[in-house]
Amino acid sequence: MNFAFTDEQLALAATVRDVLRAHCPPAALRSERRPAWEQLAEIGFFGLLLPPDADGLGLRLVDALPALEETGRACLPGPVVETAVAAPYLLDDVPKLASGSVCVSVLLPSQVYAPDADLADLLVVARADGLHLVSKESVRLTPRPGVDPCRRLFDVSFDDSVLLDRSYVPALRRATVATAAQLIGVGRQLLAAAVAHAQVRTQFGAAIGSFQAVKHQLADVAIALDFAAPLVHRAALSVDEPVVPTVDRDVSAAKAAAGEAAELAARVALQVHGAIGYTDELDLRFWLARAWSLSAAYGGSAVHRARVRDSVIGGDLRRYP
Amino acid sequence: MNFAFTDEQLALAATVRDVLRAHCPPAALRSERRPAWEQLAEIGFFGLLLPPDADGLGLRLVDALPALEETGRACLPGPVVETAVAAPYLLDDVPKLASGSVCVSVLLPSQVYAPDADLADLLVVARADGLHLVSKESVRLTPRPGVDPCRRLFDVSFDDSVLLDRSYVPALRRATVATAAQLIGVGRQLLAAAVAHAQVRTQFGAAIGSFQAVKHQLADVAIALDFAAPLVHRAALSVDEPVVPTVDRDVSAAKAAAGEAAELAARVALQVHGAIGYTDELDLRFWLARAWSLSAAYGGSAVHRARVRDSVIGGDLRRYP
Amino acid sequence: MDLDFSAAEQDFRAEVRDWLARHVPDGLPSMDTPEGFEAHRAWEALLASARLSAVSWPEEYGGRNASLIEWLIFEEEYWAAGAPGRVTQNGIFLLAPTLMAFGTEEQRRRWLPGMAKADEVWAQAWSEPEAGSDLAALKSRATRVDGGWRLYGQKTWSSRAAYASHGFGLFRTSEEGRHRGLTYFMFPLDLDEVTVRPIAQLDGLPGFAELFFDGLFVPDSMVLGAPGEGWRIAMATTSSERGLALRSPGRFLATADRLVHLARDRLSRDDLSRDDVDRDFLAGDAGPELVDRAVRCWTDAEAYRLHTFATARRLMSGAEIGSASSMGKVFWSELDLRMHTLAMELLGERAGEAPWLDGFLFALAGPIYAGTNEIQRNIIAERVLGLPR
Amino acid sequence: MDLDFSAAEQDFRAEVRDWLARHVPDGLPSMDTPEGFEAHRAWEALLASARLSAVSWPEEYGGRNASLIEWLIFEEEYWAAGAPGRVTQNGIFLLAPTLMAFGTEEQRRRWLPGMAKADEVWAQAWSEPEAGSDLAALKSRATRVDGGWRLYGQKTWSSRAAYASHGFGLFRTSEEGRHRGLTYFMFPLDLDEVTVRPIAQLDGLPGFAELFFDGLFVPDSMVLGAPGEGWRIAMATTSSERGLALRSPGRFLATADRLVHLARDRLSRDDLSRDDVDRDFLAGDAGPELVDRAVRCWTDAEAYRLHTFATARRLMSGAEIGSASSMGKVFWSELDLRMHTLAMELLGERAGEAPWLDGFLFALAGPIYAGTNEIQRNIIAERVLGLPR
Repeated sequence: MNFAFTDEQLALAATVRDVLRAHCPPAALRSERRPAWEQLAEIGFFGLLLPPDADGLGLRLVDALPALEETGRACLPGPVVETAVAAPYLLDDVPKLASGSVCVSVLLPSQVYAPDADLADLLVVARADGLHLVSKESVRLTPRPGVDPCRRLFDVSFDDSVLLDRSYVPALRRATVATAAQLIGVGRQLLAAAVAHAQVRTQFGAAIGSFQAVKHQLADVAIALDFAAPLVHRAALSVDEPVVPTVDRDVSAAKAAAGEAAELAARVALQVHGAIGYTDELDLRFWLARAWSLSAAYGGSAVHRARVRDSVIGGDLRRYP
Repeated sequence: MNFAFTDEQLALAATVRDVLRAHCPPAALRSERRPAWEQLAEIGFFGLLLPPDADGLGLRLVDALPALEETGRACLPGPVVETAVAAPYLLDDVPKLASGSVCVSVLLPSQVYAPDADLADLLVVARADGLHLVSKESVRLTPRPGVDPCRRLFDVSFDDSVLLDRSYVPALRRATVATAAQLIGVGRQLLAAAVAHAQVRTQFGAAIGSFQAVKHQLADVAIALDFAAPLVHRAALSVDEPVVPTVDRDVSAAKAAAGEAAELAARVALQVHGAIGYTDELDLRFWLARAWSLSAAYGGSAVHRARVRDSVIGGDLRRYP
Repeated sequence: MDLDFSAAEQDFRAEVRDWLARHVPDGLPSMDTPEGFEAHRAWEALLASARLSAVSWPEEYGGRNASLIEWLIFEEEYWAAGAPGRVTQNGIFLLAPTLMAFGTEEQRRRWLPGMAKADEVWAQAWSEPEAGSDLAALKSRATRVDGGWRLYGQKTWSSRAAYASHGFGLFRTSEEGRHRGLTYFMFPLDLDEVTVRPIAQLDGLPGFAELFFDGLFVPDSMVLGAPGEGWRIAMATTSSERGLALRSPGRFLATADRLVHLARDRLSRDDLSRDDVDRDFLAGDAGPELVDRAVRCWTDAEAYRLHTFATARRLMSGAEIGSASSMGKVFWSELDLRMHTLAMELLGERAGEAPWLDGFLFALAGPIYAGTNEIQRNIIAERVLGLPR
Repeated sequence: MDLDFSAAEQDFRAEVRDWLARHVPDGLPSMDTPEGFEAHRAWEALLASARLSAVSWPEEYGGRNASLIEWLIFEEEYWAAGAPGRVTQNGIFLLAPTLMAFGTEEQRRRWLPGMAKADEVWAQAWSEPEAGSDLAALKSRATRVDGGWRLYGQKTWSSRAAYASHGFGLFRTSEEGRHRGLTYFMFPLDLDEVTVRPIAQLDGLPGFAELFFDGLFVPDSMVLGAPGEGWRIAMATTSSERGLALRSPGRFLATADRLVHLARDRLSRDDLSRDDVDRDFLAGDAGPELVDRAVRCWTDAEAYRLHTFATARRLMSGAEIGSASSMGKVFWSELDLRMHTLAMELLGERAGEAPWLDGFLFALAGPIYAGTNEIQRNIIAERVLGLPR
């Protein structure tokens, strides 16, 4: 029983954090669609979950979790989860996948639109008749209005496609947990930004961070994030195991808790910043938008809460392990 | 449009408040089962809603609402709502009813037990085959554990009874609204007690009422009570009208909001008092218990919320007027 | 106590409902775009032509002497009809009450009719970079010159200022005392000595602007009240901003109705989803929890409406709302945020569509502006409940 | 990172589960009644005979050197089995860790075995009438006499004191400094110089007592740590009170499971009600909202369990929890209150029918004792997040 990340897992996250600090600064969010993409590819990020025979590192999702949290903390744009986490469980023999030179978007059950589909070389789309692999050339995309300028949404239609003879479930579970991990990272950055602002911004002659009401709101954010994170870690362990009967319940509990914690962080960060938190001039807005967009991605909190409810009320009170 | 109590309605409440101040002091809650009962009878309290030909004043429920709130504020024990509000719509030709010399308890749908049934001369019990009028002599009572020492609960069984050929609905609606009014009174007294304590109790060298966290909790109680009360007033107007299509929705909205506001007041009052709020030595416990017992009486908040939900989602978005 | 509208009030409601049914335009472009701003001005002019843009004003200024109750009826009908947001809001709901209470007859004649017709659109200019909720910390100043004053300094979060013709706010005219040195000015925005710098919002549109004053001349005729009285006057305005004036229930009632419809659609969508590929994933029907929350909001909106009827009655009988208006501010701003947050949840990835996103961004500001809810709760605790400062 | 119990840990769980299945008594009377107190002591003695009363202690004191993880396993099994509340809690979970850290070998030998067997039951005596969460404001004092000290003053909210044989708490031994003048004493409760006045609770039973000291003699051998060190030592104890030691997840996991079963019963009761006189009244099925809240609590209990596994790991690798334990305190105390409040709602007028009511009253105290949650949130904001005092 060691429910804590290993040095290796934390070292991977540190490497990713360094790359993102250098190549995905807030300024990049205004100018680039896929900042730091090549640099992440260089450190093997897109091959983390791929098997060695596909030039990957064959890691488990849990090994990549702290690194994925860092991509949320940095508000990294682009179809990162789709390419690095979902694609490995949807596509075989796409040699360039590990190298990051193939960009993938997906439209699976629980999604309404395909994120960043305009950047994708390949799309995997679930239809009633199965999973369709669609190439950039044969897809028609219709942009849809979204809340997140760095995570654009598209309606997808196509004529030519290749039917994939496999289930979307393993990929969807992992993409959902990876998104939950990103939400924790987004929330932690929102909390850090709110704390930093509260330390310097003064009102009525005192730092607003010295007001008890502000302190308690920020403390509640810290608590929500601190108790959502273990559910995300547990869900990753559940999907990594060959058979865990509670896996879907664990995945949904993680996504719901992470989404709600990140949304709370967004609301409080706005409260603490006041009107300025609103403006285009502050970078805060990118993290706010990401908290909202990822909270809705791969099923919103209410849908996942409901799945947990049905499972628990259905009588499944088993706890893993 | 005058959605405010008239001078007459407020004067009646003031009279009742004076009676209760004099004859239902907190000490009486420890020693008597029905303090102030005769004095309330003397001012005609038990005849307020009875028609003149039954020696009553023939008032509407809304006229008595501020007075009923006072009975909650004073934590008045005894089957007050049952005798003064429900009985007039269940019993005919009970001459002594207006004089308060007949004490009534009821067991209607949404109730689980009959309150203060051991004090009752007459009981009205709803069964699948109709409404039964049961006399003190022919009833068998089994005490059930409750949360409120001043509102004892009983299981009721009987062999002899008289079937009443009428509906329990008019009485139940009024008893529910009257209980909601009492809950507002209980909540206001809990708030007043918490504020008084927060003004004098010091910690870390300052009155705890000067701490923002305490201020904001008490402000939230004030807000909850202030916005629950109009729903109770509206519900009274709805039951007083011959036909208001939204009457059941209005009654449920009032009971749910009043119960939740009073429970919030109880929780915060306990928080503010700290461990001492807990003790038998402080009178606070009587109001805490009353908030809990009345919140559960005549249907808890969840049941009433659900009734509102079904009505609104059923498509009834009408607002009265 | 009753909830019965008089025959006159019912007739008024019928007239308003009928007129709106015939004139309300389909969705105008955002008032924070140049074309949207003009479209909203045109709408206000049409509204004014029916003397419906400021019903509570005296007739000589373009109103109908409507009672508070009639005004509440108008608001219910206006928002229920899905009519556009009020580009004249700062003027009609913030400046006008101040002009009525503290202005001269000349000032009222000069400014109110144009305000009602949206010939002149007003921006509020309360905040400064170093003074958020803390008005008394204002630094911009006005210096006496022949026949008037010259304004210097910076204002921020000035709503509507990107396109408005005029603005109003406080400037320091003497250094004696944080409060006593402030004076209430109205001023033009189209002269060279004031620079308007729009501030883009989350939606990229300039809902606010910064104002830079470099000696803007303001004649004495545009000073509201006596010099040094600005603080007292502004407090009256902001309390009306926090209280009844700015936030009639009508808007929340309409939002609550739309929210309930949205929740019902969502329920049916979940039913549909059972028959397609989503089946096993969406087996969890998100309906009940969201529907419960939607109905709770609907009931809270009703509570706010009833509470406002009671407050209106108190005001009509000459009482003051005072600090109690802080309770309303906290209640409506958090209700509005809950409603729009729930709408975002119900829409999920469709949240970018529909009017809900703009409303959500607007609602997020609710707990912040007109005095943050933290400050409102302090006011309630100290002035209503009597807790120590 | 993993969640895999070792073979040894799984064997330990199996042994504990099996033993409890064979020995857990049916509902004992409340430990706040004389007969209930004795019954709980007898149960603790039986538990100790299987060396299960303090599994994490060294063997020579009656424990099994269990690891933190094994202790968490024990707690899960103990509460899942519906075993009685721990009358030894103050001693085993508050005093014992302090004896281990700051006591002498003689003191540990003298007091720990009797504590494990409940031969001696300990009351905590932290609070005084004028010092609630503010330990440093303590006024009771101890004066030096030959071979020991004499205690004077008053303590309150002393849990278990009504029937306990011993107590522990802080007394002022010098006036230098609010903190530096305090000394940590253990003392008997059965001598004439200390008067125990039980305090009846909402349920009428004396869960607490006031203690009046009138020169009670305490030998040097019952001073814990050096005179003047009491504050530092107590801080260590109270942090363990707030932290892992007092609030293992086991109890909340068991409560959450019971709550889910209660919610399911309620659902079925609503179904039943459709067929009797309640039909039209109860047409509104209260199920969904309450069930959603029950499941949310269940998931939160799971989160607390997982969070604790992570914390245990940190502690086992030599780290300190420190202020982070305040997050746990706020989370578990508010979860416990939410669970019991919901249970009260589900039971409605049946709420008086235990065991939920006792649990509710106990849960209501959660946010208050061991440092109110307001204070905990200050600690989190200042020491974890680094906000200004």
